[in-house]
Amino acid sequence: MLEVVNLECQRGDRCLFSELSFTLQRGELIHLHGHNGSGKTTLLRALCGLILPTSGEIRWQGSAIDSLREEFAANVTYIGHKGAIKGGLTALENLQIASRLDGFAITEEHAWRALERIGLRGFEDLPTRVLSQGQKRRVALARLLVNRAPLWVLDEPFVALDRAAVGLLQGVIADHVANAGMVMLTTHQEVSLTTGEVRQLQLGVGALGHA
Amino acid sequence: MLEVVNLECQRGDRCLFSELSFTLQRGELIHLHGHNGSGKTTLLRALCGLILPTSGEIRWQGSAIDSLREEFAANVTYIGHKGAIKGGLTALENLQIASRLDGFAITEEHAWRALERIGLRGFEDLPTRVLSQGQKRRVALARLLVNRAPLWVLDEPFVALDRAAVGLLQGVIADHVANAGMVMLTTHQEVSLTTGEVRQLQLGVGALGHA
Amino acid sequence: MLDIFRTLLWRDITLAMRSRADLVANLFFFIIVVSLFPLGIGPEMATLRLIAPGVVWVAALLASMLALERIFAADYEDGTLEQMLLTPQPLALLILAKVAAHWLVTGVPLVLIAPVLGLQYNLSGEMLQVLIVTLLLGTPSLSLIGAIGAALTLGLRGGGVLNALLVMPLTIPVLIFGAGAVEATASGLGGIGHLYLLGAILLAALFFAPLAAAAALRISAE
Amino acid sequence: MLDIFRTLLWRDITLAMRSRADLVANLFFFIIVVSLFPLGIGPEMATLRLIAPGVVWVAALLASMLALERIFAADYEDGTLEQMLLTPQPLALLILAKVAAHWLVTGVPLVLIAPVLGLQYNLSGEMLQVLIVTLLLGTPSLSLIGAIGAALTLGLRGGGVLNALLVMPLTIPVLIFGAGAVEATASGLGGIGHLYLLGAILLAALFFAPLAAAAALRISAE
Amino acid sequence: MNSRLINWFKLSSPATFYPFAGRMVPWFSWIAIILLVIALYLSFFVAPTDYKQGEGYRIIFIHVPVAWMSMFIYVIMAGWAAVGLVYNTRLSAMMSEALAPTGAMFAFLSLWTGALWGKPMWGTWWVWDARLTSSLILLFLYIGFIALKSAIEDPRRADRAGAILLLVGVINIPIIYFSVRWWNTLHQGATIKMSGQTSMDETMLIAMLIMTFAVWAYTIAVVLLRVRTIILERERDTTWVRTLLQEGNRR
Ligand code: HEM
Ligand SMILES: Nc1ncnc2c1ncn2[C@@H]1O[C@H](COP(=O)(O)OP(=O)(O)OP(=O)(O)O)[C@@H](O)[C@H]1O
Ligand SMILES: Nc1ncnc2c1ncn2[C@@H]1O[C@H](COP(=O)(O)OP(=O)(O)OP(=O)(O)O)[C@@H](O)[C@H]1O
Ligand SMILES: [Mg+2]
Ligand SMILES: [Mg+2]
Repeated sequence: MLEVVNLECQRGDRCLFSELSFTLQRGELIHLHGHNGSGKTTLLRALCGLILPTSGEIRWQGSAIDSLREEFAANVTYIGHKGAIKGGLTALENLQIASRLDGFAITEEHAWRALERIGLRGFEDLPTRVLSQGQKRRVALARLLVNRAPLWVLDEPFVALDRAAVGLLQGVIADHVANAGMVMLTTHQEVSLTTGEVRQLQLGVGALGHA
Repeated sequence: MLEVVNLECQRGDRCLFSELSFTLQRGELIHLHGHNGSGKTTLLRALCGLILPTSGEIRWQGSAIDSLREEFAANVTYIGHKGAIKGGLTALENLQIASRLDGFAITEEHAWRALERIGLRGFEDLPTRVLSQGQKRRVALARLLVNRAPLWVLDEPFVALDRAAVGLLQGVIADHVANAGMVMLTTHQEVSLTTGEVRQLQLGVGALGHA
Repeated sequence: MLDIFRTLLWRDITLAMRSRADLVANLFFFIIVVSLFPLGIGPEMATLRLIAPGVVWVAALLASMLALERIFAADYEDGTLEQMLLTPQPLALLILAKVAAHWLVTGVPLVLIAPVLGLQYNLSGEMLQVLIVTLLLGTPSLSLIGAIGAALTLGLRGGGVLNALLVMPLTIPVLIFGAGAVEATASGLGGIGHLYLLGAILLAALFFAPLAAAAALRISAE
Repeated sequence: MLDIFRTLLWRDITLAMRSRADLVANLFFFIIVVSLFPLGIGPEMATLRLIAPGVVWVAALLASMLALERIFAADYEDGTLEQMLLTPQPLALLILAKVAAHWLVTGVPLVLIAPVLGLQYNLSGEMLQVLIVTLLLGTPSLSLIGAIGAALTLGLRGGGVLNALLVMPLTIPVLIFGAGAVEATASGLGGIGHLYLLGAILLAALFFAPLAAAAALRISAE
Repeated sequence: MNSRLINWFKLSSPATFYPFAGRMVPWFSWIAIILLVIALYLSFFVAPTDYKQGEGYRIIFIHVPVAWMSMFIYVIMAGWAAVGLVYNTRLSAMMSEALAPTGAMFAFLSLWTGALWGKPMWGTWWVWDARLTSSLILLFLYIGFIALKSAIEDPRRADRAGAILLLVGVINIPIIYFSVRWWNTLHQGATIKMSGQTSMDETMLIAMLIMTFAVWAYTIAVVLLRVRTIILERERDTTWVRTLLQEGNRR
């Protein structure tokens, strides 16, 4: 579904990766590995169309993503190092607006349930500015609970979460993969991603391993 | 050395903790536990004098820290969720300036060695703005390698680091404790902090456990 | 499509309303700049009336620019901008929504207060009317043009001032026609021609500015 | 003690120099604001000469404020401010270093370019000299006073404009004496009294402003 | 595809353009020098003294070509910017980057010569009329472009951001051009019109045109020279630059 062909990304005068090719099918999860600075974030952002690769092509259902633009955007959910949370809005408002921007409106009811599930009960009505680091991450990740996009691109989603939240998120990701979703993620933490087909992709050592 | 007496912190109308008392001696490490939003960051910042607690007292060598101010500041190194890194300066400059602000100048030679040890060889001369998330954290943490303050207060120091860097940092912390340093830290990741005397402090369940 | 426009409009207005100080502050900035001049220049009424339209317009321009310079900055820093780029809707539309919200919370109050300030400078009723109309037609153009500069300089250190450098030249025609219309009315020439030109600029800006800003944002967000 | 002052001064100047565009841009902002007025007001030389000192001073004030508004913002966002609070040195000293760096990179170029702009407005040689002296005495005061406002409004959304609102009233005396000195010279009254007053304000600001800003920072950083 | 098209595409690659530019530079330098000498001779010794403005009017032979050039260069830059955005060619951004300093210089010269001329003609160095103001804006646009490009570190980002600024700013050019028609101001209206009669002495006209071509040739020569340096700097990691430099070293 998502095809990467001969991708190359340069930053400054450092070539992060080149001749990178792989495909991501429905029901698959790719776990991207690599040491700090090996280009994981860069690759994920390029996959979403946020960065223009130096050369190579990224295809969605066969056509290049820069020709698809908004059409492709409707199919991706990206959660990066930054949470895209507005400190002045409440968790509830943040979630509702985020999913509207993702292209589908959700009811307040639905949003409440998602927030409760992710462990923010009692914090829905505070401006997110005052929440703790981990709670802010949870608000950002709540998007995944109400989301319908097939492709999830997650850049270190487990950072700052406590153990309970990590467990919950693992479950959510596994469900998505089981429901024929596609996930591409990176994390330095040891988490077990076992459901569905999990493939490992290694950056930064010149090697490209499948498992 | 560091004594906390009946500390209470309120944020908004939520009481995060109260009647919290403990002491931290030379050669000790306290690992602070607690779920997201339980008040760990708040406690650590209060210990440094960055937040005024609602009630209770924090004493350094017997005197209250708000009476000591700069004198106390000379003894603490705090590394929080934010890295205190200037994107426009290189890693080298950042490190040198940070340690000057900490109260002691280091030679360029010394700074180079610290950066090399923390795995930033080849990246010393780039503006830190362009570094990856984990590399930025490393620049922030390099301060610990050149530091002489007895008390380290570390808020989730392992976030965004890859495995190699986590291992290195563990070693640095263990060394510090072994050299009669004091460390107070929090982390959600599973890391082994074994050298010296490690005590566990639990926030957010009303309980306070020592191990 | 309209739904997203409305959502974003509502979000930005809500955010602005939550920090009401912000709203008031922009207005006060305008008032203070206009009121500074008599202090810097001296209290002669004849001189003051002469320079009034120019001063009001320059103040409006500065207030717009100052408030506008960071229109995308917050979104950029907290990552919302990335998400906007990944929205299944044309980016230009989202930008239009943001600019509209911005104008509603900063531009409109400014237009409403202007007549009061004009009175301080002893402007006639007719001149005041023209002043309001020019501001109504001109300030949205300022916001639109400013958005391009804000998008271009996003994430750059000192972007604010660089932005001013890039944008001010482009807003000068608005300033000239805006102040010119009031002066033309004062001298009995009739400012209607100027007003048409202001309207034309607004239409052009409405069409082109969101597109240019969208292109710039895609680059800056990278 | 001096070592920390120097370190911070050097750091901020380096950061400013790295983005050289920033430096130039602040200057151009000043130039553009000064040049905008004739556009709004019309090209009559007699009127222009009359308002010249006021315009130059208002522009200097705006340029200072604009550049100053974010003097602590970057440090706050990236966490450096926390570290500055944990420095074994008086915070007021650090603030003084930051303000000094700020003035050196934004204030001084502005003072140097002012005579050229004054020429555009047809000011006499003597008036130009007085203008430079007033700017030299006045702009550091502006930076110092601005720092208080910047510290107060740190971390608030739209803090920039609010800051201007809080600080502008405090800067008005500087503006009045600054522009006043030039006008007094023009009218043959001699501006020396104004200059003394400017000097007094500067001394007071040098002493009190860092202390006030330090207190404000401790609160804002919490 | 026909052969001419292929040829153009080949030229738009820096590797082929570099030696091509190198070959062109001496030609245009010589043309510039020769034309300049002719034009200066014509304008200072041949052209008749103006009955109204005296000898001072001779500054027109510099002022007008320089003013034209400052506008023309901006349009060319905007053209390159459009090409660069659409076809993603590397060379176009380098061209606009190379053109900018020269454009800024001419914009400055046009202001300066205009101001010099204004003193005897209007009794003042500067007035805030539409033509003069929009010319000043042009200078600001050039400086803004240069400032923006130097403020952005990543060269590809800088190229694209600069291109957008150029396309937005191009609106100023018609404003400069038509300003004398839209506002009645001190500044002279167009004497050389696209259609109809010119109201100028024939030798004056010829001198001015030759001067224009001289300035033109100068611009081409300088810009080609500058673009060669930019190409080398930007492409220093490519194999063709490496081999080029090695060959240079061996020689
Ligand atoms: C700083 C002041 C001045 C500036 C910025 C300026 C700018 C320009 C520009 C941009 C043009 C070319 C526009 C066009 O051809 O349509 C031009 C042409 C011209 N300027 Fe100026 N000018 C200035 C002062 C003067 C003065 C003082 C005079 C003489 C009284 C003058 C006389 C002319 C003439 C005769 C042309 C040629 C017009 C034509 O043939 O189309 N300029 N100037
Ligand atoms: N302008 C530049 N010049 C040189 N190197 C650059 C430039 N911009 C980015 N880089 C490098 O590109 C890499 C970016 O890596 P990226 O952020 O994709 O890493 P990552 O794999 O996500 O790392 P982390 O695990 O730390 O998040 C870094 O090594 C960085 O130093
Ligand atoms: N103004 C306020 N009103 C209500 N609650 C507040 C307010 N300010 C802070 N809080 C609460 O105080 C807590 C702050 O927690 P803190 O940041 O110390 O948590 P933490 O233990 O560090 O969590 P994490 O593991 O996520 O970093 C959060 O639960 C937050 O919701
Ligand atoms: Mg990363
Ligand atoms: Mg925390």
